[in-house]
Amino acid sequence: MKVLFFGRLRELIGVAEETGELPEEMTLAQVFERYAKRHPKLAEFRNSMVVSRNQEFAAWDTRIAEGDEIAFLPPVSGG
Amino acid sequence: MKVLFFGRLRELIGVAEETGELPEEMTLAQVFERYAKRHPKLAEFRNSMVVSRNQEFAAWDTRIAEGDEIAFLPPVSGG
Amino acid sequence: MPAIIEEDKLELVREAIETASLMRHVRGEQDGAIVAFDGFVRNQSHGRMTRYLEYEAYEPMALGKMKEIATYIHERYRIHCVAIVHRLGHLEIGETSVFIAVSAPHRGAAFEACRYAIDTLKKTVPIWKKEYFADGAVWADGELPPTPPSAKSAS
Amino acid sequence: MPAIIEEDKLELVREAIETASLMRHVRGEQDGAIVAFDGFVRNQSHGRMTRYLEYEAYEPMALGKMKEIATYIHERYRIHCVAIVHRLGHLEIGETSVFIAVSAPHRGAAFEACRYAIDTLKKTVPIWKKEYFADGAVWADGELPPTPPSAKSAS
Repeated sequence: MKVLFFGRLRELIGVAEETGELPEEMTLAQVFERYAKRHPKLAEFRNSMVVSRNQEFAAWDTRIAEGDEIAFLPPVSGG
Repeated sequence: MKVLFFGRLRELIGVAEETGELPEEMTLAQVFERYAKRHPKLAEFRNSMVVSRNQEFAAWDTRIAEGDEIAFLPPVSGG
Repeated sequence: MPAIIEEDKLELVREAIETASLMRHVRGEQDGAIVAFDGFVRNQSHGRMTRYLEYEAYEPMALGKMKEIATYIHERYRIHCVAIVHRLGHLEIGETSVFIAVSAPHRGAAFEACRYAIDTLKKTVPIWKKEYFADGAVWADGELPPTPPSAKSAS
Repeated sequence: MPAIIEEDKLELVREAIETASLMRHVRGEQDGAIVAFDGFVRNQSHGRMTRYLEYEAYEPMALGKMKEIATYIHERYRIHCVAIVHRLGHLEIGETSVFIAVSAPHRGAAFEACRYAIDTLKKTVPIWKKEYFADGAVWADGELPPTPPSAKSAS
């Protein structure tokens, strides 16, 4: 399991990428909450971010599986 | 008075430009008819052309004045 | 806002159009977007293989109509600068016949102004194209520019 | 029609984007039009003078989303070839951050596909811009990409 953070979220938690084990059956929302506990300021961004699973935008109630690559993504500003 | 022909009209009458006197009070339609008499094939194009006076598109019933530059213009195909 | 700003570039040329230099020309520090249209010679027309094209123009009037287009898009859209260059004479397959570049602070205006410019050029600028094929040549079908219906109503 | 043709060029780069070479890249003999969008760094943002920008991306996902855009415009519009190149890292004022070029037999498709590509890139491609000013830096306001509302309804 790989968890990635970008932009202001990366800056906020000071980490771009974490690899580790997470319990299967967890939803993406629950994964986010684990990080928000460690980094309380993260919770403020919950409504202005999206999440991806295996490089596709995903619903927050999506359940994770082994080997997933999860990313927390602030509003995009390319172009 | 200068009269110009472009594109297929120029090819048809074999002349790009004529300078000369034309009676004032003539309309652009009447100027065209003078040329159509000399070059009968020209008449076939009467409905698929426009006319300009002093480099502005003009109505056929516009009256000419001394020093005018008149041009007969086939459908444009620039670009 | 001035009708045509100094930096606009409206030209008829007889040599290859230097498109990269026109892209640089319209670029300003306050801008964020350029939209460019590059029109060039297709290798066929109505199923016949084209050998080359010849373009001719009523040059002073064509430049006047190009200026009208530039004036209009400055008034209508929030753009910074426009370049409209049309080539005349002999053109080979693949060569650029017309290049339009529009710069603006934001992309919407640049897209709309560039589209308006080429659409209007094709309808109102007195330029004509003759297509040469292996077995002959034809004047391209074109568009009749809109004209006033009567001098009485127009004046 | 193939979803993405071989010649499409979809890239993230860290050096200056060579826009003229992308214009040549998409040009085909059967084409008549290229529409290009050049997005570059403005000298100010919300009234503050910009010093420079930094772009970062979720690179493999960004490339995936750029490919989705290319696939979609090939299906939706009669175009020949598309190039979408976005730059990452440090960018100075006036430098191109994104360049899109679309070739097509006719201009309408090229305009619409190019516009769709940049509009969609700005909404769905995971790239972020940080703006550096004399007195600080901010992450640019962006757009939240559309996401499925629920995994249950989505599957």
